[in-house]
Amino acid sequence: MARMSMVEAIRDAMDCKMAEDERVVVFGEDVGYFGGVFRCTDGLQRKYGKSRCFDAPINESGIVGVAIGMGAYGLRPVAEIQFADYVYPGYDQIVSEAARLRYRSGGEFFAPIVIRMPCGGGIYGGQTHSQSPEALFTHVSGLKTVIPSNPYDAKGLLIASIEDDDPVIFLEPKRLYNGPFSGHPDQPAVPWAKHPLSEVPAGRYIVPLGKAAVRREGKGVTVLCYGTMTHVAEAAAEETGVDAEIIDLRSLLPLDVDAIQASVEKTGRCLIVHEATLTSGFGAELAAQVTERCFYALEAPVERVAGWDTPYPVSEEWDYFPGPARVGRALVKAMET
Amino acid sequence: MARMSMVEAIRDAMDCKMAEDERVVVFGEDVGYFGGVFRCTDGLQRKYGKSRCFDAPINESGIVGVAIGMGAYGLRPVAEIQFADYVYPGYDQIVSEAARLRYRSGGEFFAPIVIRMPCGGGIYGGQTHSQSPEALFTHVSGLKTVIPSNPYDAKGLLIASIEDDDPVIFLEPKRLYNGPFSGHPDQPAVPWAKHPLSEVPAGRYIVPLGKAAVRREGKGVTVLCYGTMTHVAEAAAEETGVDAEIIDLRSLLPLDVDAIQASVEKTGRCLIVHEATLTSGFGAELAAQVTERCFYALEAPVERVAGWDTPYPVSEEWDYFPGPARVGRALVKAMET
Amino acid sequence: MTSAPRLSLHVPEPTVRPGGKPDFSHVGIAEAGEVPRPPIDVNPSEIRDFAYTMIRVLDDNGDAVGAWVGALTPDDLRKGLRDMMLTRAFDARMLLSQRQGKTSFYIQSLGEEAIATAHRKALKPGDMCFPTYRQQGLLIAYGWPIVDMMCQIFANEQDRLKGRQLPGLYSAKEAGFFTVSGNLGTQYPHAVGWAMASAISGDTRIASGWIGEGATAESDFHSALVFASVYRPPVILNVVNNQWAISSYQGIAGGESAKFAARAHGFAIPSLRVDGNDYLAVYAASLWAAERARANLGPTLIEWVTYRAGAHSTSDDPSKYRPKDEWAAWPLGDPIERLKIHLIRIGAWSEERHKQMQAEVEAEVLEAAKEAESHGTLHDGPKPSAATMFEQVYKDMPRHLREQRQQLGV
Amino acid sequence: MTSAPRLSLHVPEPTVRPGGKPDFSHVGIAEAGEVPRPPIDVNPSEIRDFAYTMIRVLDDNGDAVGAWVGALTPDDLRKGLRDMMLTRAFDARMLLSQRQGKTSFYIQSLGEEAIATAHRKALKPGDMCFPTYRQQGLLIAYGWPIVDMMCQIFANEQDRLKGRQLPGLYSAKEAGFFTVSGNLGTQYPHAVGWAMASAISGDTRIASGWIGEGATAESDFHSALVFASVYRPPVILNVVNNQWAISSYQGIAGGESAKFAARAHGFAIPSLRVDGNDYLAVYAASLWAAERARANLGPTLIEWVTYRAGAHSTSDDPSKYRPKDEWAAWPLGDPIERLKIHLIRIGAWSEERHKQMQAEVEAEVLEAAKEAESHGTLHDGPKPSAATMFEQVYKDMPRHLREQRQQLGV
Ligand SMILES: Cc1ncc(C[n+]2csc(CCOP(=O)(O)OP(=O)(O)O)c2C)c(N)n1
Ligand SMILES: Cc1ncc(C[n+]2csc(CCOP(=O)(O)OP(=O)(O)O)c2C)c(N)n1
Ligand SMILES: [Mg+2]
Ligand SMILES: [Mg+2]
Repeated sequence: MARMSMVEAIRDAMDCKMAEDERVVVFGEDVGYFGGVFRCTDGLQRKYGKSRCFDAPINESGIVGVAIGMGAYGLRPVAEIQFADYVYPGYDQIVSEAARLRYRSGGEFFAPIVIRMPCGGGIYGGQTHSQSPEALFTHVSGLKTVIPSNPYDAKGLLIASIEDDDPVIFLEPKRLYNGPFSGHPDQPAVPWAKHPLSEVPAGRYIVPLGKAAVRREGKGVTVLCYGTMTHVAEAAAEETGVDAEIIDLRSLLPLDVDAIQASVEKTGRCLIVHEATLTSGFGAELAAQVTERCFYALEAPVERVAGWDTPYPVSEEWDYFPGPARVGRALVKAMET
Repeated sequence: MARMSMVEAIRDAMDCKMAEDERVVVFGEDVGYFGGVFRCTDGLQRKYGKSRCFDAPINESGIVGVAIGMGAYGLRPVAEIQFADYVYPGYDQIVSEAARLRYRSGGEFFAPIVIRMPCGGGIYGGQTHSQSPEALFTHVSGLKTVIPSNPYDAKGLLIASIEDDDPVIFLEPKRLYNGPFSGHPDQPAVPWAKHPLSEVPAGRYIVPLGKAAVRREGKGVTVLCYGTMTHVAEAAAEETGVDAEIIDLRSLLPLDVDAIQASVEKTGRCLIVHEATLTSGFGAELAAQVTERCFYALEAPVERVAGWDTPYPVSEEWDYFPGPARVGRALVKAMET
Repeated sequence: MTSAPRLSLHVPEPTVRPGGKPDFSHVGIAEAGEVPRPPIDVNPSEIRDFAYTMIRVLDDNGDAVGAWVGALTPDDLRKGLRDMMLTRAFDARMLLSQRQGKTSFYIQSLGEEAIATAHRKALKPGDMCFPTYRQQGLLIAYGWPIVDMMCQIFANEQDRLKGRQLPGLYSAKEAGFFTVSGNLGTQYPHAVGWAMASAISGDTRIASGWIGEGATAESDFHSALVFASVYRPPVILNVVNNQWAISSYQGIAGGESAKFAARAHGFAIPSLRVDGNDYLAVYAASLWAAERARANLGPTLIEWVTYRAGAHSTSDDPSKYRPKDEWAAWPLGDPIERLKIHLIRIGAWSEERHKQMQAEVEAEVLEAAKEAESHGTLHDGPKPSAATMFEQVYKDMPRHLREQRQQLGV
Repeated sequence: MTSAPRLSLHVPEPTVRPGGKPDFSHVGIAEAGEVPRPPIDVNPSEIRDFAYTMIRVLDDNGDAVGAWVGALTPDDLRKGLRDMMLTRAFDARMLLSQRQGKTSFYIQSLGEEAIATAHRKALKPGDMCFPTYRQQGLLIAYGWPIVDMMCQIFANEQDRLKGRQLPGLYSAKEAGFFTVSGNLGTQYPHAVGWAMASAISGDTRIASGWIGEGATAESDFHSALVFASVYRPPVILNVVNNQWAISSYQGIAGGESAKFAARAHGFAIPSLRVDGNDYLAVYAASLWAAERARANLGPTLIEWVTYRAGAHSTSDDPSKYRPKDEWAAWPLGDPIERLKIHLIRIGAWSEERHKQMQAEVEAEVLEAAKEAESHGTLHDGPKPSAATMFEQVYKDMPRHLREQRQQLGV
């Protein structure tokens, strides 16, 4: 056990898998000698050599494309996209190739790859360093989509993803890299060390894909969220005193529908929170499924709090970000209807 | 007035706009001399010359990218992507550039472009000639997404899209190009000429973006659909005798929420049908909005019938395609709950 | 300053269109034997001019001449001839099956048979090809059962791909044949990545990537070249320049004033431009590239110059955009004819034996077709069960797919 | 056959890392005046060797020599010197503002000032540049108000981009400066498309696209070259090779054994490789390319060889991956210093006047900064209203955005 930041936990997951499995290779823009712009791969090249951890040309399509080729060969590549906002040039390789190989080859070829990328806002990064594109992956059959909210999960989910034989999109909320974030930019930054979920076991362990975690038990309203919003929702519940049950989905696909259903059937109310823009966000799928599965238990419409349907701005960041105030208002409203 | 197929109506829209507006240029793979693999641009190069209608290199990213540059210059490019399944290489240019130019330049630059592409299944095209990627566009703020279901709408919507100052994704259900399709592959093909909506006025007219059309009035259940599914839903309603109100959305973004709300409040039931894979499809957004807006009017959960969450197969096409049998069963079920 | 002229857009146009007289003067053809054969560790900068000439072995008389002649025995050559003839007969039969409605769609490789078949001969077991839809010759030259290929085309119960893929988009891992993508260009970076993996693993196997000249315009072509240039993995990057991309001639891909082989120069990747209708030249150039790769000298790009003699696919009518008789005027001829003449010239073949072989391959194809059809065709007979539709989307079927399968009732 | 060796992956590595002695022997530098100046309608195939040498005008003594000297007057040169000095002073001030928390982030162009400023001089009003984040010199040389630039950096109430963009991602249509993208490479095809539109419209205006050597690896670089090659639009394709892409040296983009200028050869696009720290050479080469474009002769690619003297951005610490003193060893020197020496040498400048100008530009920047700050800085003072967040997503605000704005209560 050690206290780790999310960056350290992510690095530790790769370190652990690189040590025990020669097939694991790690690459991406600036990840080799320098160790990544967020330092997630720091030290790995020194430890495992240049042919297992290396810098890639600035070509996200190529990064994903060669990862697929490596995966088809039999390696287990972990590719980093420097920011999730830059994954789109590689989107074709992800959708048309990584996600389809196994199916179209009748199982002969597959792409056991992990594509890691920092996502989400809160760092004044503007429209090209703040996006949350998870819904663009959950719509694509053949992909798994994972997003941790704390160091413990980050390591366990990343190890599970590397061991998984399907392509995994691994989204890392960059605002959580170095500390939990309740959504109050004016409050002093807190390090992970103060948070219980920064206790990270040494060595290999997994957090299975497809299992949600209840972050806070409650009877009033179910909050479905993931990533940074887990912490924001916790803050909003504390601040409003609403008896919210907060579910951190952790993996969006596969989705833990049992956990969702059980909670909504208990509370009769459901609020969905995500950073991504509202329309066609993953919240829409969650809302649809909750309504399909729990219709007769629902006492109020399922509500969504999400990023506005605009590009992510810079100076209006805190008007854009679905912070504890907005989430809190929605919690209160949910209890009133 | 003339009887036209959807191919002819689409061509007529471009012809009409090219004739009246010098800024309109049309290009894409095989669209010039040959007139497009589906013949939508046939004759335009002969009529308007090679610098207004021309073949493009096989590079969808480049096609969208240069269209954006042309749009920023002041032209009104209409670019064809040969199949919607091949739009992904151009996805970055669409999401990061076309959709963002106006916003990030404070209105100085914008991309008044139309990106046309045949979509949907029903032609034994397999996973690379059958996809319906609309939800990948509706999640992106700054884009408009349009999908006609008949010749009249196709021409009017395409003219409206070309005249629109925002980037428009124009999806053309290829199974409808040469005739309506009720989803019964075993029934003989019907030409458009037999369908009332093949009456297409000569010259310019528009069907405004953001206005749905009621294809069939009914009191039992609202069916929200678009493209090929409009015809499938009509067939299913006829075959089951369910008193369905069928709404052809025509434009997904902007969305005609008034029409949707009015109908669901009347019927108290809602079925959503699309060809795209279920999870995170546009149906999720519709289901979420219907629940948010009409919760207290709903007598049954909103249901979705959609493509399965698998790549689009070839030989199992008719097990995959959400045909009248599946839609019919869902209609009956909706009435029973 | 003088006032600037009004600008205008240049749109490339082929020299001839339907009704015109075929003209291939722009192709850039060299004499057989003209180009030297450099050592495999040549500095790429020393052979830049190779991109602007053409490696050819068989001359107009059918003699094999020059430094690239190589060491193929008459047996090898007869096997090569047979591979090409079997490929052509296979294509002809499948075209017929398409017209008979036994499959929905077919893509033949008429006129380009030398490239895939001779290239395969230069590879070893364990090497991996990343083909497009026009390299059926790789499988046939490997000796892969054509019945298996037909079952895929008919999407029948024996189709290992379970009716999921368009006809001709095979997958045959055992034969070093990667699952063909319907998306152009995507497999080029896979070839590079696979080769990088081989290098990372200290393996000896090499990769061979394939792309059409039209698809070199795709971004993935660039991605592949960038990564190949940087990491120097053991990969052969094949560009099949068959002059056409559906209705677009090669000028629309940038071939009007440049040679595709020269695309490699900006990456310091050595590049050859080769007569793709010359079985001996294809084999020799492929071998050179394969030896380079195996010696850890890195990638080679090869532009194979050929002509797409048939329609793009069964959905296409080329007489709409090019002269009907263009193939007859194609200066590099027919690869089967040329190898046949060479074999006769060296006394290893005869018109008689050729006819016999033609009958033989046709019979082989016919018999295979019968067997394949007995397992079903697209609209007739046994087919993969609908339940398989939900399989192999993931390694293990997730809950939502199990539910959807139940909903379908299969 | 002998048994094959085990393969291994080649991963390029810069010649030196922190602690090492700077070594630029690989750059490939020619003597000033060495390269001839061809007519603008030269056949690209005749100047292929230009990609492997370097166009330089200013020699080590500060004399302007050779065919590319051009006709800039002392006044022009003094204006050029001032543009570079103002750019550098502007950068220095904005770096300071960032450290003071007045903005979140800044990217300077230290050491590369000649490229954008001299290039702009070769363009005309109406031409359109498609810059990256390191071409602030284009705006400054154009004479765009630096107060406006600062307001964007401070995201204040006068920011025409309404606080929506990262600092330095300007948009200034009037100044021929396209909205800068945070995504690398995307604007390169825009430049080509804009130039195609100009050609389609029978206009006389030309485009100038910009990309860093690291970003040439992006697929959009290829897209742009393909379309430029096919349609020959009036565009200048600038590649700024400043040796680094954040922590990755140019070898990771393919520059280890190839020259970026040579990327154009596969497209028959003429290509120049130019000393980017030589104001006269940058102007002359830009003018040559601009004249070609205006004469409807099509695109030109130019590799500007320079060195990123500062950190990548304020988020970066280059001493982690390269020697601290690398810039001092950079063989092409400092563009400001070199032009100053030249001006002194031709008797048109003095140390005295230089100091005076330095004081002048610093005062100008300081005054502008004061004015800009009076309109607010990132965390202080007036800022764009939150309501603007919902504007200009579309031309007219659609209903769902109106509803969302209401929800926010603004
Ligand atoms: C990404 C993508 N864009 C477009 C297509 C449609 N398409 C299929 S084949 C083809 C032409 C390819 O020409 P070429 O690369 O020269 O190969 P050839 O058919 O000549 O063998 C096109 C445009 C596709 N399959 N994939
Ligand atoms: C598509 C994309 N991928 C990655 C990045 C992150 N990124 C920003 S700048 C940079 C380095 C660019 O280097 P280069 O092109 O050489 O330009 P320079 O910074 O040297 O001017 C990277 C990788 C990005 N902005 N966009
Ligand atoms: Mg071709
Ligand atoms: Mg750089």
